[in-house]
Amino acid sequence: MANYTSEQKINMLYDMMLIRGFEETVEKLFQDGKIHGTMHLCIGQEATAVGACAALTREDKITSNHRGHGHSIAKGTEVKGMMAELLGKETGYCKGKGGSMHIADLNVGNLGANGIVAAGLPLGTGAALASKMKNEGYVVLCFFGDGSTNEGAFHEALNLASVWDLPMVFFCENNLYGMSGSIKEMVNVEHISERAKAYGIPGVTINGNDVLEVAKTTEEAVARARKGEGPTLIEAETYRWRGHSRSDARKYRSRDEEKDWRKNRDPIARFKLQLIEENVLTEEKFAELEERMEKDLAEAVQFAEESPEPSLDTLTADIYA
Amino acid sequence: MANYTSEQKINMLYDMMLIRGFEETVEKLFQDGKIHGTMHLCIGQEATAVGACAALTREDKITSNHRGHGHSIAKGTEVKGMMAELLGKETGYCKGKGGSMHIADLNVGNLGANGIVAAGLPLGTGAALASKMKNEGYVVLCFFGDGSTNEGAFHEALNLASVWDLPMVFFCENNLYGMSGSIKEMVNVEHISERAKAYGIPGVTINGNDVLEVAKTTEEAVARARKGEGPTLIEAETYRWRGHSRSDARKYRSRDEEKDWRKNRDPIARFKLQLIEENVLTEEKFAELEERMEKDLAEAVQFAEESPEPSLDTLTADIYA
Amino acid sequence: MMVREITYADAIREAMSQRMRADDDVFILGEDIGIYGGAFGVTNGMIEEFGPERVRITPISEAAISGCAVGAAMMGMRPILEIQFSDFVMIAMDNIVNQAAKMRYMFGGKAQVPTVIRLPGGSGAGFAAQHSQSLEAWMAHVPGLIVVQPSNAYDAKGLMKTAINNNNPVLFYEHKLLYNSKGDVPEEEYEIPLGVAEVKREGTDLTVVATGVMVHRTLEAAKELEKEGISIEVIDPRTLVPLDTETIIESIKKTNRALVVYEAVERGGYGAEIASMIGESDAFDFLDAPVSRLGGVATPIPYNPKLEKAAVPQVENIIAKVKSVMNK
Amino acid sequence: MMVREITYADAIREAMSQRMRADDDVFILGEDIGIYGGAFGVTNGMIEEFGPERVRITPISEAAISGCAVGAAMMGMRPILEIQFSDFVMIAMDNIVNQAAKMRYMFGGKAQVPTVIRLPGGSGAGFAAQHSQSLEAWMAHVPGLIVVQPSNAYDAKGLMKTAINNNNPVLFYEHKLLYNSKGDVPEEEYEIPLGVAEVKREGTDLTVVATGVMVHRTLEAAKELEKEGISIEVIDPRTLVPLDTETIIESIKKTNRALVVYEAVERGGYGAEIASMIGESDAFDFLDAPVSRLGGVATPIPYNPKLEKAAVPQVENIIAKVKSVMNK
Ligand SMILES: Cc1ncc(C[n+]2csc(CCOP(=O)(O)OP(=O)(O)O)c2C)c(N)n1
Ligand SMILES: Cc1ncc(C[n+]2csc(CCOP(=O)(O)OP(=O)(O)O)c2C)c(N)n1
Ligand SMILES: [Mg+2]
Ligand SMILES: [Mg+2]
Repeated sequence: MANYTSEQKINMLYDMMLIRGFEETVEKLFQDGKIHGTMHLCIGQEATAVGACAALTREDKITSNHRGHGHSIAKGTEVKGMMAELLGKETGYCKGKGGSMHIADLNVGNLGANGIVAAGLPLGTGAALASKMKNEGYVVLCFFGDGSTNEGAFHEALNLASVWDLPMVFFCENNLYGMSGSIKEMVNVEHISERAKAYGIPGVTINGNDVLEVAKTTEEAVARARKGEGPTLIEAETYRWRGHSRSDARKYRSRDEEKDWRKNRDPIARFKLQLIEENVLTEEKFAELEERMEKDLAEAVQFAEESPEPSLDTLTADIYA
Repeated sequence: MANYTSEQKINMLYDMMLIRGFEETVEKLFQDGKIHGTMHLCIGQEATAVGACAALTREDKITSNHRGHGHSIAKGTEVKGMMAELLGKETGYCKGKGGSMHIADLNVGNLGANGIVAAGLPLGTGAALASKMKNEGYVVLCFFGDGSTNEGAFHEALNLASVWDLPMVFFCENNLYGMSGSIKEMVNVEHISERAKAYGIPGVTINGNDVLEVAKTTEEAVARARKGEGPTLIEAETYRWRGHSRSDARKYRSRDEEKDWRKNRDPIARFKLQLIEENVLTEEKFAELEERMEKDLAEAVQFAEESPEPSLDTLTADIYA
Repeated sequence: MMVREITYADAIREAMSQRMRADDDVFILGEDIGIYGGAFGVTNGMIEEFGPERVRITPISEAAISGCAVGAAMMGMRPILEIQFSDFVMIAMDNIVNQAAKMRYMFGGKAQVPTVIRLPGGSGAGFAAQHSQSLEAWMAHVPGLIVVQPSNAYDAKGLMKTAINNNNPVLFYEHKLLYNSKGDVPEEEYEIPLGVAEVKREGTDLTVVATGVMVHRTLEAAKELEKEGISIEVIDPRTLVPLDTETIIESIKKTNRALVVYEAVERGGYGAEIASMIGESDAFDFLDAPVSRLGGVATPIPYNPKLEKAAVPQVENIIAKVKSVMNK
Repeated sequence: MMVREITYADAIREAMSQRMRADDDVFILGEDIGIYGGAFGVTNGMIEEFGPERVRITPISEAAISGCAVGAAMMGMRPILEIQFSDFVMIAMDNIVNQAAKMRYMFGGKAQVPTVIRLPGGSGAGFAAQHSQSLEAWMAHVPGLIVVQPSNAYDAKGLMKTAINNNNPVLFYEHKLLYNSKGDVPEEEYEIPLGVAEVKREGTDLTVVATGVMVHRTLEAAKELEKEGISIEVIDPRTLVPLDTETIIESIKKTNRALVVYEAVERGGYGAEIASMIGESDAFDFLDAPVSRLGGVATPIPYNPKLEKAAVPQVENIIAKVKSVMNK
């Protein structure tokens, strides 16, 4: 189990800050009408993305879902190309054709967000099988939400990964809701992690807002997968601060519940405090990080805004290989 | 818990004999080229069908699968109409249009066999929901095999039934194989019934070749469902004596294994012996039952063979209501 | 009848609510259709009126909930299932095509499946490739299914009542871009029969058969074309299965030219069926030009708005296509 | 090249085996494809040669195994997935249509999905409504997919090699009734290019475009018709996407008459696309009769053999249809 160096911890904190800053910027650009379509922000869930990816090498892969900005950034996908993609520009990771729900960056092992709930899990089994058959040693971690565990694809993928001992980690971000559906009403188990029993694999529930706990737990699962001992189901409890997508009055949950999570369980504030107590961080250093983040994001926005739109003749490009 | 009368026990035995006789007759007719297409025989599994249906009222419903002849007979569907259907005759339950995989008899609560593995489970949730919303009090029992528990439909249906407390019984006939796939290699749990944990419902594994144990267990599950306490998953261990369907060399299992089940775990021989020991049955009485069965089946075959084929103009009848 | 201007979404909601008040067997189920009102607000307020027993919020389980709708219908209920985006119907195909569409037939006429499956489809909202498809052609190819595609609020309300009262599985294609479009709609319940097209505009030079959102774009194009002296007749089939072939054929016998405009990918879209049907009909001898089609480009729907627009027929494309047919 | 007579099933197996010997990235997965040899024996003996790592017997989980094939392809493998009956593809639609077909495009060209999905389809074996469908039109409507439909052993082997080496998702439609049909097939590997139709028979009076098992029934019909002095040209497109429009159009310019024959339900089948394409092409001016179609009856496939035969075109139906077109 790696003991993270101060530098690594600072990097984790920075990534969490960058994710939140990215999402806040995207939200603003959306309100200003510079981003269209829809988006699913992960503000409040920064620790799951960063903690999980901290346990992965660059060669390891992730599959993501509709709420994927944080996963991408944590896996090393750059905010410039992401921002450009959200603005539908040619310089975006998908050349402006994918948008928020389809950002992918295979060079860093980011196999892509997905607009279909739970679709990343079956795809992940395939990537893991390729790793196994080609002896490439990489592990595949699939991010998905609590609500997606009621899809048949979740069941079939976990079973397949289990019987084939695929090098995988199934990482469930349980943010208590699937869109408007409270997970308490959508499943009859106390913890999503109990579902691991149906596949004879380990299942564990952790605090998804404690980035180090997330990293530690994921590391164990990754080690297990790499040893060829098969997949693990991790349930990380967290909370989505914003609405499900652009238009959500959040009638299905209380303002008090939201307040509690924001005030008392903010993954960034928590980690910041922890690092200050560990004397790894100072307020000055934190201010520097904020400055750097704002600069990085400002550059990303400028890059995106100055980038050209894809030309019309690219409409039918890249359909077939 | 009902203590079955001698008459009820004799009826159960007779139904088991009738099922086996029916299947042997079908097999013969198939070999003689009088039945075409395919068929999935349930010889060796008579106790699951009869035991489970013994716990149901006529108003209760079942959904079945591709191996459904036994389920139909046990639920009260008549062998005449079934035989006629297998011969593709107008007098068959489906007017010759459905065949072996689609026999249905709504009048006795037989909602139909199904050619799609696990498809009967989601359909069953709907029937159970109708029972609940219309306050009709009937319970829906879904028959399915071990192999179908790896379909997403199994997962989604059990979860839905659980969170909605639907009046259902999920009855898994674990005959060790899904076609050629050994269930031991297809799931990573000791018992299919463990999968109930993923839905917070009771799960139990029983001897599927002991008709009274099957009936008793199903009765408890049905009582629970009727009380509005939700579904139960029953795994009944049994064995398919024949190949999966018409053409199966059974290379995936050993002759010794087959012999062991046939010789030592024949559900009919077992029940017969038990009833003789209980002085409920005599060899004479058993011989009478056999005679009656042969007569019933002979009549069914005659009825089927003498029945007319559907006229060509029925090709497009009954597509739309 | 008291008539007001309401939106397409309001019209669908009103039709469902009126049926639910009149018939206890009717209920709705789907993801987020409760207090959230569904992804497009179509079910807003319904759970408040009818409660959670008849407005059933489901887990994210398209295979189970579609099977549940079919099973409940088989047992005498009249479920209305909302599939949040029509693209997610992929996960429900078995229940719709292998079960609902065939059950009555396979069972020799002894069952019926009166259920409505609502499918919000179409592009134009920036949701990209997995949330913008128009795949109604798949369903129209399957015997046992009824396929409805209302283009306006009035038709949406009338066809929804018809769909709910129909004893077969009905695929009800709604269009994202139409939800907020307003139209005059009577308060009272009314039905629009299946298989009856509407001539949206009379013309003499060319008949355009257009579906869904294309009806509006074609009507706009018609105005422009009129200025240039081209008079087109516009027909909205309203229901794809059954299809009102007679109205279409009669119109073409009059105008002698035919163009089919649809949003779905042109290749293999239902417009191909309509065009072939015309070619095989006795309108053939009246044709002064080949029966033409204008459908979507053979591409997944891109995210960038300019590309997205370019992927499906717009008013200017329709104008250009009509002219090219006129010059043939 | 050394040529022998082998069956359609043997030809598919041989093509897969030869590719697997030549390319470690190629492997097969599916239900019961091991010692059982698959429902139709196509994979007989393969697990004995290649072992369980490359002949992967899967659980009964069409959603997982189709996603697994797509994911593995994305990461550099070349999986061949057997869906036991094409009807079961309903459960795999999301992975094929929302994922495989769109991934490359959605990702801006940064991924490719070289996988072959084998789909045994068609009626005639008495398997009834859920095991006898012909739904290739669905796939042909989806941009990003390639759709292949070999009608004989030679084409099956050559197209399989092409499909395996192609870098896109290929839907490979096989026909149950053809598995045991024999043909001359070279031992060596060879490819048949996509989008190249074959003129199976030359003729002067009418062009029939036929697919799958209908190619054989049409050729039989042609013999009968010849006796009556009607000379038909028969074209087998072999691949639906891409489609060899040129060969079809040139033929019709010569014969001046066109009929499209397919097993799928006529309404909304791919034959509608072919017929519309012909009508819109410059063959239009050469037509002496409307472009006609003969497809399956709009019904689920019934179990009774007489009804089953009546549900899809038979030789006599083709003969009758050709005559009716000749008399138009
Ligand atoms: C197959 C499918 N069904 C429904 C949707 C619509 N949808 C998008 S996200 C979402 C909620 C997912 O909840 P969860 O998995 O918990 O992820 P979260 O949004 O909470 O991060 C739903 C219902 C979809 N995209 N795909
Ligand atoms: C969706 C689907 N996949 C595959 C099949 C082919 N198939 C029919 S029965 C069967 C095995 C089912 O095994 P199990 O559920 O254990 O039932 P059993 O045959 O053992 O009674 C398979 C793979 C099918 N009919 N439907
Ligand atoms: Mg969630
Ligand atoms: Mg079994």
